[in-house]
Amino acid sequence: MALKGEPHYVAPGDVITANLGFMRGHGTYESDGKLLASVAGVVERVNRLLCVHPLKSKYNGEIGDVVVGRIIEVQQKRWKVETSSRLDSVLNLSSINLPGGVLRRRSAEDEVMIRDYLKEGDLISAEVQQVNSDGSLSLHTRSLKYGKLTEGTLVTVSPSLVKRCKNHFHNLLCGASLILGNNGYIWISPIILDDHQQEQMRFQLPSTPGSSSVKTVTHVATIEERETIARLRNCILALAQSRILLYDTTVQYAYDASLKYEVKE
Amino acid sequence: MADRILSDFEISYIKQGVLADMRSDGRSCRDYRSFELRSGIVSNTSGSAEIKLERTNILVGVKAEIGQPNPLNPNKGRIEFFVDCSALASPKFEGRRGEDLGRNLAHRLSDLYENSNCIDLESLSIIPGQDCWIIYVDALVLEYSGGVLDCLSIAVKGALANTKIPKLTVIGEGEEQEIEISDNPFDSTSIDTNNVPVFVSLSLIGNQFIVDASHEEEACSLCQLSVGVNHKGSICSILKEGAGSFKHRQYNEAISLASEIGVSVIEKITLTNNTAPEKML
Amino acid sequence: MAGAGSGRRNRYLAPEATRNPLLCLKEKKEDNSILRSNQLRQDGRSCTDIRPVSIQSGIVSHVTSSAYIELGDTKVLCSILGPRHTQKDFNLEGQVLCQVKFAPFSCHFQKPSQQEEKFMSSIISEAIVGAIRTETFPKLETLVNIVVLENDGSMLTAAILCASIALATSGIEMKDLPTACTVSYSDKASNIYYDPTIAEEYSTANENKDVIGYKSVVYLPLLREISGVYQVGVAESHSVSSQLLEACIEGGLRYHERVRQYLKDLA
Amino acid sequence: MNRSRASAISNCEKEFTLEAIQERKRLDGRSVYDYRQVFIKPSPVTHGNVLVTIGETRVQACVGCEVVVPRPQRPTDGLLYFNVLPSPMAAPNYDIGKSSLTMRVERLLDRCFKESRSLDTESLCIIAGQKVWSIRVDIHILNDSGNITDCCVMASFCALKHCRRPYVTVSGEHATIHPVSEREPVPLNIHHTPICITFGFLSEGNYLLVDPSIEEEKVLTGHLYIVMNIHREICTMQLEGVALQHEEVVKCTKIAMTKVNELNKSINKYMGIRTNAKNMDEDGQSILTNVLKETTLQIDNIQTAANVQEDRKNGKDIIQEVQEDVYEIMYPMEEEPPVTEEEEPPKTKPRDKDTDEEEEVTVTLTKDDITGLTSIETGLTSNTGEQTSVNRNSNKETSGTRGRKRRKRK
Amino acid sequence: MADFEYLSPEGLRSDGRRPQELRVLSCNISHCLQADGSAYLQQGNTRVIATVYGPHDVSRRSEAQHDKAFINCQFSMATFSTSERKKRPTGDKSCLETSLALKKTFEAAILTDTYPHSKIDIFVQILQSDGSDKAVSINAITMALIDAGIPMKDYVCATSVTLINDTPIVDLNYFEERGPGPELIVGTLPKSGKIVFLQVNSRLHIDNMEKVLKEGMNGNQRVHTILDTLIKKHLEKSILT
Repeated sequence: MALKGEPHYVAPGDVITANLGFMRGHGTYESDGKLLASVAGVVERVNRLLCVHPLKSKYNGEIGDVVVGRIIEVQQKRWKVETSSRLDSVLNLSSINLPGGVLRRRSAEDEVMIRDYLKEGDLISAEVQQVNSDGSLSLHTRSLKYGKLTEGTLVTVSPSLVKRCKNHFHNLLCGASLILGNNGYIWISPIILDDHQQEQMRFQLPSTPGSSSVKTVTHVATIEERETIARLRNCILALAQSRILLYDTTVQYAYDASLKYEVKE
Repeated sequence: MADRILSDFEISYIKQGVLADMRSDGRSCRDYRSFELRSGIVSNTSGSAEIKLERTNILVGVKAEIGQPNPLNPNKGRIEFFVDCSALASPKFEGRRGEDLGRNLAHRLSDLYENSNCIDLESLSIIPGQDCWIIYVDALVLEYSGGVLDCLSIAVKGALANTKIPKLTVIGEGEEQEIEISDNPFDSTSIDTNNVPVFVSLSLIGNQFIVDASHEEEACSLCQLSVGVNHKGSICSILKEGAGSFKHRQYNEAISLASEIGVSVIEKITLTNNTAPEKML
Repeated sequence: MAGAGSGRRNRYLAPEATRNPLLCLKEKKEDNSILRSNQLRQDGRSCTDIRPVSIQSGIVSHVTSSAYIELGDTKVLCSILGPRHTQKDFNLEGQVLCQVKFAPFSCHFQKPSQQEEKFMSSIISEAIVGAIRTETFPKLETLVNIVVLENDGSMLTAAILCASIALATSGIEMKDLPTACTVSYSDKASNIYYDPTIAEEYSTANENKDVIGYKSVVYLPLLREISGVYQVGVAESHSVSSQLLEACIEGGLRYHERVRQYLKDLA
Repeated sequence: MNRSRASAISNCEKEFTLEAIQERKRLDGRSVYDYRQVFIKPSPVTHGNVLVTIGETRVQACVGCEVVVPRPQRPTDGLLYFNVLPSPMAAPNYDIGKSSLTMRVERLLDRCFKESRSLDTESLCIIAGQKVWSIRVDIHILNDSGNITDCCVMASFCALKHCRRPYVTVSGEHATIHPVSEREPVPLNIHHTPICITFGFLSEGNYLLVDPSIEEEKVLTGHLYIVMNIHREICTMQLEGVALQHEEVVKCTKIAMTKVNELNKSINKYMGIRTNAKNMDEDGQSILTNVLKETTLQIDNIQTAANVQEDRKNGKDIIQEVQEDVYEIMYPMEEEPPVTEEEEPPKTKPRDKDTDEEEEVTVTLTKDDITGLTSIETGLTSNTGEQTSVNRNSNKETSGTRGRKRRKRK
Repeated sequence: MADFEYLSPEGLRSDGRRPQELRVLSCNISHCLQADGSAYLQQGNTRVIATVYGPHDVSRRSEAQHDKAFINCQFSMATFSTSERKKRPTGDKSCLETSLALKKTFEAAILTDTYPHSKIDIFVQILQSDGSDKAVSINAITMALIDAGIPMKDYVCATSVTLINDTPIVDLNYFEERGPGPELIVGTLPKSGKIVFLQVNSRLHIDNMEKVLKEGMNGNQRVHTILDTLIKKHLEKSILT
């Protein structure tokens, strides 16, 4: 039984409860009137719902999650996005903000131009719009804070390490901004000043981490910014290795603690 | 090598990082990542070693067997390389798809070993023209994330240093020669690996060569120079891979850098070999 | 299905008491020093002389273009196919595929393995692709076929020169005309032999102690960039290595002159 | 099994089959433990060529042998290869070349015959470390209508049993392979009879059936292959894709035991038919043709013709491999057989082909035996009719004789 | 070879174990960081690495199944793993057969219907072979799957058993595996006692079948206890802080 306080560890095949009053959630299955665990992890109980959360697993998307993903395929009217989920996610042409105003109608021209907006290899931040019946995710970037990611570096950790928070976009005090994707993809980039954020761009563009393609030429991360980013990256990897849940405070603490070491270490 | 697509912005970020001498993991262009080399891992081989460099993980097993020498070199032993890019490292290598990469890596190694005279192959001869030791060096790529050739050469060097070849006595004369293997398993010789070079790969990013590129950096570098370096800093082999080209000056800088790095890497191998022998997994 | 079962050996094995003919060949090797007493090489060249070059283009009829080159006794044939449609994945840049084959009779001892051929192919294709404007034929591929008819040293040089002549006459846009040179060297690079013959090249089978290695460099003369390096054998230090590079570039420029002359005459 | 288009079965059909089985009825009217009708037709002209049918499933196995250098690790062991060749006409969804089906069956055969030491590979040694026999069994799947595994095992066994290899004498380091005309070819030493029984499981192992047909295979979730011999020994067992209680496994082995006994009887019966056919040789061709007609009743003509063609191809291949002197064109059918003679190693007891005890008595032709051997000529009684046939039938097939066989069938 | 070599008069085996005693089992979970799940498992001198990738999108359309996940399995042996050097690490018949058998086994154990349209890659490599390769591989794969968080009905535990002098011997080493006795490899779901993997090689008399099978299943229970403690320890150690 899931008890408060002491965590209840189970492994596949372990009986969680013989009481059928519970609903089976993730990581459980029913057999002979008993509820059994199918993964190894900690039993979690929400009212009458019992789930087992494994230590590590592929990203299980939920509506409203912030994710960072990479375009892997350009199709007729949509992009396939790799989000470390068990199936590739989909970003439809209709769920992005097109250049030249948020509310422009999509034309056939846009379909032709699809590769100009986002092409293979590009990184985006997005929100999960919907979980499809087969378990794949539909994404959207219809907000100024989502979109193509530019200057920065990507760190991948296990999705279970990223805490679901209200805000996944952080401007850290140390001088870098962070997108903690729920899917375990973490984007670290230099902070962009507010006036840059308001800049109207030719492409649909994000505000927090982004800069326009024009601006990449003008704005080059300074060496200090780079050092910070590199340090943050190594901190996050260190945190992930010791399996510490990631959110803005832990990252900030780790960063502060690491200051006495050189970045390389 | 294993392709990894990056966005244009990531590439430019990495390029500028190299320019500023601050790479995305905080290293400078000349910094080598730390690696861990352990030898004597697999007990039913003549010698073995495992290397871990960040996420690259390679296991090398050496087996000495008696076989026929190459007719062109009847009084020398043979050394054969085989690299298995196993599916463990990436589903991309499943079935036979890792074979091409594996064969290429093995070819590079044998090219390096054959042409730098780093191992005294004549000492591996038993009866000239008839029998010799064949040293099978089999590498298994368990995890793959950049710097695979460098790691491979380090692990091979480590494994060879760890290799024990049983002592033999040849009985009889002329046609009727017979070989007798010593019963005592401790009665063995080892291979002198002092001269064995390692590969140092330099990747050209932007206009600069960097050492020990990470997986991401490899993906955005135009070309690599892989340089075989021995303990004296001599250059034992050079090969340029990839499409790009570079200036004369860059080349000279790269080679001198490689020679410097190579010497320090070899020092480290010798150190680990001496301090921690036979540690089991 | 009878076809699936046909993987059987249909050949008899040689009798057990056979010897490899190569073994007998080796025993009657005579004088193997490179330099004669008058500081000239066995074929009468000085150390820095290159062998006579003979070039011919357009000798294969149904390909885009072709070229044939002789460096002394090293004979290489190259043909270009394409640009043509590719079966491969979509790519905005054109692809250059290079395939090197050694004719069965091309080598003194035994023909290089398939692996070696592949290896040579990748060296050559990576060296020349930098000089080709691949963006001018997006989604298409160009096939560069190189056949080594006879290998008497400096095969890589011959192959590169041949490929660059064939490319130059094919109408494919190029940034530069890649040139190459091979040198072999003795201990401490005290002697550097330009354009070595097979006997002067270093290999483990060669009991030749005069040379300890050789180096081939592919050079783009107009861009002044190096697009290929392949060194075999030990060079004492990086300065020796750069010294060899200088020599290669110098030799490469000499070949370049010859190739340019030929192309001008052709035009 | 690799049935890529297995899902082509409609849900309706699937449910119907399932429901039927749940009511312990099967589509073809059998009960769950019933085996389909088994026919075995050894070729009357060529040794080591046997056609086995289970219901509509049809498999032909041919054995070929050649002399090769043994593996350095096992210098005294002969080699045995199985090669399963699925013909594209056997079922529409067979992959060309090696699929997981052929691979699985080949390995099962390896384990049946090699690892359980059914075929005495040591007796295939001619000169230790230098020359051994390599026996190769080509198994042609002609029609797959379910339970191909059992059929392949049975066909291989019958073919091996039917096979004769040329007689060899060894003096010192020198071995002579005698042409069939000179010396009687000898049968292979088979220690025991492995017979495979396939069990199919439905709906997570709740329902079980023996000898699944093709329709049933499409709805099966798992298989259990049990290979046993009549001495109540399990040679090989393999479970696939289903979770079973151990009592069920034990129960299956018991069922398998009875089935093995049944099948063994029919194998003996059909191998017996062949012997009779040989006995009738004296009466000439007419009786033989009758027997042929009788045994080929179930076979449609087109298929048979195709077999013959395939065999011819194979025959040619084999011929290339065998040294000239081994190869000998067979005697015409009409001819009176030469004097029945048999070489027997000293240890051999009188043979009694029709009983199973015979399998226990093994003829181990070690090197020493052969060298010290002078062939003993014995007049044979009528029940050793197969030796008679040996003379007329070379171990190796020739296209010529195959052609004759076909003509007769027409 | 005479039987006393396998079992001494005191009833001890050549390596000093009692007949029903398992070899020392140790396991390193999450051995490879790159994979979604991985485990290094050592049983005596047999060492195995298993990695699991997925569930992820299918690489070929034909692999997609609308109602369950596609499981792909590759078993390979390092060229240096055996005492005689192997020519190829994978692709020979017995490796392919083992791959297929493992695939079928885990199809029965993984709750594949949780992941329609997806593919799970299981790769297992023998680093050093000292008997019971298949059984150890199964145990290693189980650990790797648990590490990857892929839902399964239960652990799959396996052991190999032989029979010497009518005494069942559990968890064979190379020497015993090559011995004269029959070999039975059994993999079970220990909680329900269901058999998901069963392979018999060499002749085993039907009357001994039950005895040997029982012993194998007892061995599996012991393997399960060990693996379960390892997993629980791993859970405790790496619980999120």
